[in-house]
Parts: sequence; structure tokens; C-alpha cells
Amino acid sequence: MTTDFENPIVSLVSRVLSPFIMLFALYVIFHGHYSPGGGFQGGTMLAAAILLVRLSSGSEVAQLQLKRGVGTILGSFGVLIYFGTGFLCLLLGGKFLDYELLARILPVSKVMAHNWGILFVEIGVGIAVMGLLVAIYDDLLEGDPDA
Amino acid sequence: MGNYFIYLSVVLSIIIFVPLYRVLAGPTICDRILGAGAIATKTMVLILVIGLVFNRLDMFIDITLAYAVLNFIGTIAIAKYLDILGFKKEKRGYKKK
Amino acid sequence: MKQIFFLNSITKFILLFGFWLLLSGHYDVQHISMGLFSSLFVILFNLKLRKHYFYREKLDEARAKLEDVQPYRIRIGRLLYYLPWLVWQIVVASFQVAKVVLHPKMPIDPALMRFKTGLPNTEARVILGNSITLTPGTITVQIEDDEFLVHALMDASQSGILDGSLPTEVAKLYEKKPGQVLRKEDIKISKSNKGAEV
Amino acid sequence: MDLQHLLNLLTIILTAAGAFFLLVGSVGLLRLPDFYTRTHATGKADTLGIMLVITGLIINQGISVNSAKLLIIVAFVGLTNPTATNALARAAYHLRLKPWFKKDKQKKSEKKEKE
Repeated sequence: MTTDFENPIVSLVSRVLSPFIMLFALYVIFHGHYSPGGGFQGGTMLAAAILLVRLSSGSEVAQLQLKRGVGTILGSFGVLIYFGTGFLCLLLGGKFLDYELLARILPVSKVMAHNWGILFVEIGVGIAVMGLLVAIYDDLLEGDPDA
Repeated sequence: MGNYFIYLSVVLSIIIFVPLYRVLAGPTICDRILGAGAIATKTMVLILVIGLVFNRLDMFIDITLAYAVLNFIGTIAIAKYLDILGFKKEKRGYKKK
Repeated sequence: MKQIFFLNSITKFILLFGFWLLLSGHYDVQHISMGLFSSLFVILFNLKLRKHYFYREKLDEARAKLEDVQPYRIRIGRLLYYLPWLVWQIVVASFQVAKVVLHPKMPIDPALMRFKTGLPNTEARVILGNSITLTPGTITVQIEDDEFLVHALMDASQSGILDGSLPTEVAKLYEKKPGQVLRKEDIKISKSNKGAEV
Repeated sequence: MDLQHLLNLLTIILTAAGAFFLLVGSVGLLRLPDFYTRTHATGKADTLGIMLVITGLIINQGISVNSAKLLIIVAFVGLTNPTATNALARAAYHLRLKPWFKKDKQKKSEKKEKE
């Protein structure tokens, strides 16, 4: 069914570009404190890279990249990372998301612990945004034979 | 040199309004999307020049790249929707014959 | 086949890591290790998709088996010649469009052309399609298997396709001495909506 | 006339030429008669315009990380712009948008003259 709509130019170009867009998204997540961006923007770009393959090659083929049910699970997992980091700080005797206390478990200085804490939170937010956006796309298209 | 880029950004932001006419008046939906794409291309250039004016080009380049990616994906999505619409119309026409 | 796939993955990894190094302006242990991790993650994420053969690629594979030849691979050296040539073509194209657009009478005479090429695989067809879009006065409307549908703005702009220089240039990216890529009898030009099979 | 002046002059010429081609693309979008001919204006003039402006900025920046990133943008636009144009043209073709032809136009005007 998808072969009817297949546009070889769009399909091939998106397959070539998708990994690079994904890497750019990871760059946005990891460099959140030097340049604009951070978890949310990076997560959106990651979702965009995945949706590009879904749009161009058809939903069936794109299951090879990320399966249908995985989006929701990844979304929950991202939120878990975010809250896990926050509650870890609470357990260590500080406030919610009080990163500097992470230095008690991680073998780094207080400043570096702050750095790592922010990184964990941003990775969590990125995964959550990506998973949920892909899940929304898949749920909207459920049962559509042309997808 | 600093002033020149300010003038250039003003000129570019005036140019952006030209394709807007096609977006508002375009007889078919494809014309409107084409106009929107043209606006996006000019906006990318404008962002870069403004980055040079503010002396933070490294930051604005990232924004431009993100903008380019999202513009591309948006155009592809709409094009695919219209494409499938056309296919469905065609099939209905054949059935009537 | 497995070896080629493995080598391809390594090349892709190096490309992705180079892209990361270009993007990231920070060259310390933390950021470079993040880059290595990210590139590896992207490669692993796309592994299954890259192993998959798409519809058109299956057709190409079947044809390659029929004609009993090795699958074609792009020649990097030729690409280095092709890209500047293409940029020059874009410059010429834009001047032509500018001349037409700014001319008070707008001397355009559009035409739809259909033709078939003997290009070896989908990649080559996609390169030709995008090159046609970028070169003077022509735009690829559709590619169906081997058949191209091209919209041309003026009579003068058809020459690049009619004399076969552009398709031959693309075919040279894959083979040293390509055979006849385009036959003149195959080109159909329609300049009217009446009687066309549109 | 030292080197810096020359580079500045080159930047100004390139960016101004780029802005000119962006303007030509927009004017073409307004003046040309139908969708397919309008794609010619955006597909080519805009691509060259953005390439020229970015080349000017690269000369302004010299050899640095920023220049490399700008080159990435050029490559990205050079790849995606024709692709998006083709996707739209294909969609229009499947929507049965009739192309504008010179002959059809002439026939119509002849009919009007007869009437």
C-alpha cells in the first residue's frame, strides 16, 4: 500500500538526513547550558527526526526504527529519570532538584555535580518529550491504512 | 560594516512581505504552501544576519539549523497529505466511470 | 555483503562523529566522550532501518542480478568534480530565472517532458531528480520507476536534457564509461492540456 | 586598500547579490502565471540567494567553527530545498492541477477575438 505513495526522492533524502538530525538533537540536549536549547527543544528535534522517517517511508517500515508501543513507555521512563534525580536530592537531605548534594554519591566536586544533575534532568525531559510526541503521532494514525 | 548588516536586515525583512501576498491570495493550496516555504527561506537568512548584528553568530546558527529542519519536515508532511488526497480523488473518479 | 554493511557503518560513524565535532565548539574529554556516545547511539538506533531493503531497491537488486553485475557504488572522486559543476549550473539557472522574471513581457513557454533513463539504481535517479530541479529552467515533478516527468520553463532550458548531458554526467558518478543513458526517441514533449495523458 | 577592506567589500557584494536573488524569487512568485512555473522561482533563485548570503558571511567570519557550521547550513539547504519543491510539485500533479501552457492561452484569446 505504501508503495503507491512512495516518492523515491523524499524517501531517500529523509533516510540520509534522519541520523544527522538526530545527532543535532542530541547536541542540543547535551550543550543546553552553552547555546540555546536544552531538553525540551532537543526532544522535539529527536521526535522530528523519527517522524520524518515515519512520514516518508510509511508507518509500517518505520516500526523498524521505533516500535509503536515504545513511545509511551519512553515517555514514562523520561519522567522517571527527571523525578528520580529530584527525589534523590530529597533523599540526600536537600530540597527537590538540589543538585549539589549529588556530590555525596558521585565522585566529583560540587560544581561538577551541579553540571551532571542538570544534564540528567535534561536527558530525562528530552526522552519524555520525544516518546510522547511519537506516541501522539502513532495514536492519531491508528487504523489508518494510508499511513 | 556594523551598520551595513543592520541595513541588510531591514531590507530582508521588507522582502519577506512580498511572498506573503501569494500566501494570502494564492488560488490553490499548493501556492500558499510554496509561499510559506519562500518566507521560511528568507527568515533563515534574516536570523543569520541578525545574529551577526548581535555578535552572537554561534547561537543563531543553531537556531537557523533547527528552523531549517522543522521547515523541511513541515513541508514534507503537508505535501504527503495533499498527495494522498489526490490519490483518493483519482480512485473515486475511476469508480464513477 | 555483511562486510560491506559493516564498513558502511564505520564510515557513517566517522561522518557522524565529524559532524558532532563541527557542531560542538568544546573540545574536552567530557564533550568528546558525549559525542562518541551520541554517534554510537544514533548508529544503533538506525541499524535495523539501514538493513531494510525498500521497494525500489529490491527492484534494482533484481535487475542487477538479471544483468549479472556488481551493485554500483558512488565514486567519491567524480563527486568532487560533479558538485562544483552543479553549483555553476545553479548560478546559471538563477540568472536565467532572474532574466525571465524581470523581463516586462515574461517570455515563458512551459512544457511537460517525459523520458526514460538507463540509470543503475534509485540513488542515481534521486541525484538526477534533485539536479534537474536545481539546473536551469527544469523541475522534476515525478519519478516512477525509470520514468521522469519534468516541467520545463522555456524552450532553451530543455537543452540540458535533450542532448543528454545531465543524465550522462550523473551516470558517470557510478560507471567510468556509461552506455547510452538517454534515447532521443523516448522523450515526449507536450505543450498543451488537450490530448495529453495528464 | 588592505586585505580587510577587500574582504569587507567582497562580503557586501555577495550578501547584496544574495538579497537581490531572494527578491527575484519573491517577485517571480508574484508574477508567474501558475503553480508549476512559480516553483521555478523558489526552487532556484532562493537556493542561490541563501547560498550567496551565507558565502558572504563565511568570508566575514574567516576560518573558524562558525564558518564550518555555515557550510553545513548551505549543504542542508541545497539538499532539502529541491526535495521539498519536488514533493510539492508531485502533490500538485496528483491533485490534477492543470499546468499553464502558452498555446492554450493563445487559443483562448483567439476565441475571444472571434466572439
